[in-house]
Amino acid sequence: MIAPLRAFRHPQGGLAGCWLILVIAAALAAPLLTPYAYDVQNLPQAYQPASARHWLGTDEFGRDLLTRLIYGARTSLSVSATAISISVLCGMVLGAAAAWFGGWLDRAVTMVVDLSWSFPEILIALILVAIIGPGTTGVMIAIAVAYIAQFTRLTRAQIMMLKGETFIEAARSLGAGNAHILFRHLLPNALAPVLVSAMLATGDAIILEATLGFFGLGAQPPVPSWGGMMSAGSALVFKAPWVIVFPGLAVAVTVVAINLYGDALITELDIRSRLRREA
Amino acid sequence: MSALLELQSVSVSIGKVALLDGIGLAVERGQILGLVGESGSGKSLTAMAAMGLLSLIGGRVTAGVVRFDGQDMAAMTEVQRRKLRGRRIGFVTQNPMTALDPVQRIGEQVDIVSRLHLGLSRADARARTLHLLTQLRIPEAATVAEAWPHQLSGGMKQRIVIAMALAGDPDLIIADEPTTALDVTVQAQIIQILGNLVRDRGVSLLLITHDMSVVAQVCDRVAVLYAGRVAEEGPVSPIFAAPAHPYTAALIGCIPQEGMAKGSLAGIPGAVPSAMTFPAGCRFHPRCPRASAACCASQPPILPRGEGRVACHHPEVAA
Amino acid sequence: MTRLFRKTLLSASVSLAALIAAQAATAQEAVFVMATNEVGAPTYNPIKATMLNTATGLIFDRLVSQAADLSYHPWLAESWEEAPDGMAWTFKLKQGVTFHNGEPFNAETVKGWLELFKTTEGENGYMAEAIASVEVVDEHTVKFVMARPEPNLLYNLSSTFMGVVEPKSFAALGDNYGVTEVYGTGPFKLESFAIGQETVLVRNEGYTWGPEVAANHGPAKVERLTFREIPEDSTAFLELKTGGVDFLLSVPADLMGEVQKEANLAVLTMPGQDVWYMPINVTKAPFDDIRVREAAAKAINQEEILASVFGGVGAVADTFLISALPESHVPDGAKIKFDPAHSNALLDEAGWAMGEGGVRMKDGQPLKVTLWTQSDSIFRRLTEVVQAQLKAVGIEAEITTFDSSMIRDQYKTGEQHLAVRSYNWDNADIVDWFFGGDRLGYPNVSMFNDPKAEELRAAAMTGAKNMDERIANFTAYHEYVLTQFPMAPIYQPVQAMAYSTDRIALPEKIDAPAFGAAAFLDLEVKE
Amino acid sequence: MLPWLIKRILMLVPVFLAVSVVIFSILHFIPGDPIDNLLKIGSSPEARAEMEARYGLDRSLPVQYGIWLSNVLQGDLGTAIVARRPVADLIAQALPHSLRLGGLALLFSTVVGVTLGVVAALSRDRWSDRAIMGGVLVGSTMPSFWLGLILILVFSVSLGWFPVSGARGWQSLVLPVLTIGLGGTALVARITRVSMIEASGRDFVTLLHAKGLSPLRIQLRHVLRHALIPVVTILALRIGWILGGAVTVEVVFARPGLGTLLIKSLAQHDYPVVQACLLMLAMAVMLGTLMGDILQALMDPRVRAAMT
Repeated sequence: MIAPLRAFRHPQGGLAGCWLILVIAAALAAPLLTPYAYDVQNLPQAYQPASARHWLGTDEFGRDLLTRLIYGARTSLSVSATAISISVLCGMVLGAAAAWFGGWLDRAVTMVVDLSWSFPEILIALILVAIIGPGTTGVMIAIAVAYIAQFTRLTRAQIMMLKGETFIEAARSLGAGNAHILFRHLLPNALAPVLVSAMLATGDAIILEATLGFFGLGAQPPVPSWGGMMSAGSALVFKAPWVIVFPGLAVAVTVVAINLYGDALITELDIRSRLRREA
Repeated sequence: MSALLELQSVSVSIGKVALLDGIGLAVERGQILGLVGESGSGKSLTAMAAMGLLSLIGGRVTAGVVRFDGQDMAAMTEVQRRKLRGRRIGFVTQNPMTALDPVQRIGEQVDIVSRLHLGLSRADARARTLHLLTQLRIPEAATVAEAWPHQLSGGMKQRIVIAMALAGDPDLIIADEPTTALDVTVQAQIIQILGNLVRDRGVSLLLITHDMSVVAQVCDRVAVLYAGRVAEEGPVSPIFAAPAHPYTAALIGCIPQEGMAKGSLAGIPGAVPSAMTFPAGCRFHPRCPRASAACCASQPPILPRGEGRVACHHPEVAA
Repeated sequence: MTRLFRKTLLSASVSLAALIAAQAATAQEAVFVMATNEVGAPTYNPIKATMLNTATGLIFDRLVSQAADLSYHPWLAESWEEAPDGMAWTFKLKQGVTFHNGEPFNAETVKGWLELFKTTEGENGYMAEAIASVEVVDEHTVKFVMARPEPNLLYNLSSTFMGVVEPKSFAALGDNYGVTEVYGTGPFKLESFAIGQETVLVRNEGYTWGPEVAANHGPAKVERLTFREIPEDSTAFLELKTGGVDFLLSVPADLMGEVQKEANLAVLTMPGQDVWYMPINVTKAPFDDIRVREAAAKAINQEEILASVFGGVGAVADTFLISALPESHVPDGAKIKFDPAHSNALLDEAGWAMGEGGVRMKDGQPLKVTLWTQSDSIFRRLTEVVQAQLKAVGIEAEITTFDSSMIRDQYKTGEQHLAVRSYNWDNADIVDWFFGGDRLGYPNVSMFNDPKAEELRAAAMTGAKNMDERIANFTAYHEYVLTQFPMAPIYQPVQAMAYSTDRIALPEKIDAPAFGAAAFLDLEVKE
Repeated sequence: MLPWLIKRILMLVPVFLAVSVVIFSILHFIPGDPIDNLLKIGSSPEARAEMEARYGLDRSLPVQYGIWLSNVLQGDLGTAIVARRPVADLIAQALPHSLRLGGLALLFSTVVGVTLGVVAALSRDRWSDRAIMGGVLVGSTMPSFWLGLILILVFSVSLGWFPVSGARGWQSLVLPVLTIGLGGTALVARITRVSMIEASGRDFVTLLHAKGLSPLRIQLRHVLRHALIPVVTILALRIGWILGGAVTVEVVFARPGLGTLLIKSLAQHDYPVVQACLLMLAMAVMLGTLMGDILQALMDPRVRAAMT
């Protein structure tokens, strides 16, 4: 667990890590950071450009954009991170089962996974939201399902690779059972690459969440999310471009930061080759 | 007349790690120099330094001079060096299985050398290739030339690699463990082919190997490398008769038998230290039966001894 | 084989000719953007459709046209006469009129069309419900025998839904009618139609029977009209601004200022026919309590919405009908106006005490309700303001957004408390449409089914013998509905359109309630 | 190779069947009923039953599936419930737009991505490498709808170079292709760079250097050829991805295409249309995999050898 800290030594990784910490801290401490409420409208103050009172300007309801951006980070980050966590759990179980038991299970899982991997996540998510219904929960589940294939693939590949290694043979020859080997040896060893790619996928999930928000399917107003803010702002892009520019930048910068930090982490953990095989 | 290839106190580093330290050796015209050592002793690095290809693996010469035919390689332009490679220096790699471009036909891979360096036309180059292949006793050369690398056996591929090395009509061939990846029977054939080349064509050969028996078979001189330094160097027969360096002695003492793990010397306990953890003093001292306090304290200088040279504080003690 | 070859050759040369013609016509063509609330109309079948766009009104003529003052004027009918008891109408038809497929227009075709209208499965049948049968008097005279007096008949006959359809092709084409082919007598013919994308109309060269209210009776001055469907107002505006299109058939109020900023763009306004409102589901607690309904309705600050969401353009709505309709003139006490003090008092009285965080509580339950809206940006914006206004009196509304084409299905579940909607209609019978007890779910989103209202509704819909009586009955019905608070009126916009003054020359006067056939006949494209 | 190809195509049959089952069944989980759109409000249950019978919605799901599949195999995709016209017509209207957009985006991201990847790999760890990879990273992290809007704002509104929306003429393709293409470019550039670097480290490359070939020739004639194998495979696999991923871009630019058709039909619960759209995408995916395999075989004799 030292690797995440060591990643800060890389200049890019460090900068990126600081940004991520900043965003997460701001999201957690939102009420302390801003004098405004995210949902209180001040209609005469609508469409104000950046000023000393409103650092990033105001939106169409006269709400402070920076405030909404900070609260929006709460929604966007928590939805994406929760979704990916669910995804990782399901993907690891599926991937491990497929790799371990092999046979028809493996073939079936591989086929489903390969197929769904070829479809863009946005499509899978859109169809799922149509089934589950819009709102934060729906979007969360949709994103989770959309990414299961990725983690199933990765876990399966890791386990397949580890299965042949000597220490597994050793454990087996010592009479260890399936479950023991799987849970005590294989999964922990497969964990690092899966966790790092989970982190990178969280970046993609933020974009996906924003896109679903753009379609009006994410958090429902007045709860802000980065995608939802851009969705509202897209209709006013020529009148008040800042309403869409800042959330877009927030998404882009955060996702870049996740990628840079993840990259540093990959270097520190020395798992690049293990991940590349799955690229 | 100077030696064809001469390394004078060459030191090489990759990044900040110094891997070769003051290597000196020479390949005389028409002779075979065997370069011996365990894995990790710096043999391949020496070969890359001799070819001027260190940059490929991120290495560089930090001290000393590499001379080919009297010219300082460092003083040449990259283009000049490129003209040496393939034309005057042929290279035979360690693993023929991975040495050929898998998506190019065999013939084309050989042709290019003579087209590039001898200015031959496509047709002439092919004729030369077929001739070379036949000379290397490759049956149905024309068919082989049209084949893909994956269709050939390891021994066959190594002959192709040798053909490539010969295609530019070189003066020197550097063969980096040319037999390691091959079956024992095939190994003998390849060594025989290489030996014949020197005899028949007057080519010089730098033969890198970990196998003392190969050295005994074909080499004129031998240089023993340990942990990035030359331990002992000289004509083959005197050294085999009376090795001065305990490491040489150990190597000779355990000429590998069939079934032994490649690249290891079961006769010598321990392993070559990594470049990060070279011990002070004589780098061999932790494994050396003759090691004394002096060996731990100071590095033995390389001094002439008979027709060769040796770097040891206790060269006199018989093994 | 040879026949096939000849056929191919023929069709090739025809399409080549069409191509050349199209090339030549480019100068006399204009690109329009359909009004956003008309996007996605799936068919040009006026008998079956529940949603028709502006282009439909250019393909089909009607018997009667309406002027800006809502008076009725001849179109395909030269004149008409109502029997004194209202039980029969006689129409004299214009002569020399033909359909796009060459069929003649006469008394027989009117009879055929009305029979189709009454028998075809769909939701529009009520418009011809009062007509018992149609008699052909002579080739150009037709008599409607009425089942009951229908003072609203002329209105219905002037509506796009009663565009006169050529009956033979209608029967022959089945489900393809209005999708692949369509034949009316209108000033333009359908050339191509891609649902949700684009409709291209070409001029009906032989057209000479334009409505009386138009200056030009035909043929139209523009040869070719392209109607694009762009769901997002802002995209449409940018297209107009950058010259991609020539005319927007709707501009939301908040973009009117942007249009006026551009030197070569102009806004055209006409009296509005829309009302924006908030239906309140009367069956769903806590809105089964009329006090809570009234409180919610009176929490809506129409003035603030008008000023902030709609830039002050248009007017507040305090009844369910547009103020141009006489039936909207209900006593002041029945009008629903912003009164937060009264709202708060009513909620207190109903037992909803103000709790922490500004949300009212009763029996440990917070006053939380659902608020549905559709995904178009203007709806979302308005709904967010409504949400904030409800919050101000302690009602917490949770917004759910649905695709505009899907929300109708959702209403049929009746699960919503509140919604934000708009309708476009300029007749009082819209009260019946949205509050009739037999249309629960949709269109009666309020689930309003009140015995007294049903009585008043029957009188309004079928009990009037003449127009005055109808107005009186509808006013009473409308007034009663308002006092039950099944909805809160919010806003009535003006019809606003925007166009490029470089490209489009508008007629001096558009003597019609909406920008339809009359306006398109007179419209010119500048070279 | 022909027997291999036949075998490979036959192998797609069970995949196709599995996909069709998934596509067919998933839609029946979507709440809401298209029949509601068609029925007169307040219609009797009989009228409803009649309407269901008309669209075959009254049979059991497996029977409905069987009928649907056999129709699909005969080229009949059914009738759109809301649009009331043959689904095949709607697809025929939308598909050319999607293919044009997707094809050009694919071409753009391949050409630009490979070029950038090669330049980055050749100048490995130098500033040009860092700049390219940094740019590519930033490009790939911008939500495509946002990028589309910004492009519209800059190139259509401010500069007036390209139309804001729609699908009229090649000009209207530029910005959408760019929007989709930039995302793909990042992927291609990254894979190209990594594969180039990986391939540069292979043994045979050392020997090529030892043969005295010029480094540029080695990189472009040998290393790139190897690097392109994974690039081509991944691109072929992602054909469906690119077609389907155009959804957002089609919406932003108000363009017709499979994406907009799918979104609209999904919202309207128009099952036959959604099913057909998904089937088209699935077939594009399968075709892509097949093409990937074929291309790989064409590029790599070892793979060819494994086929016979």
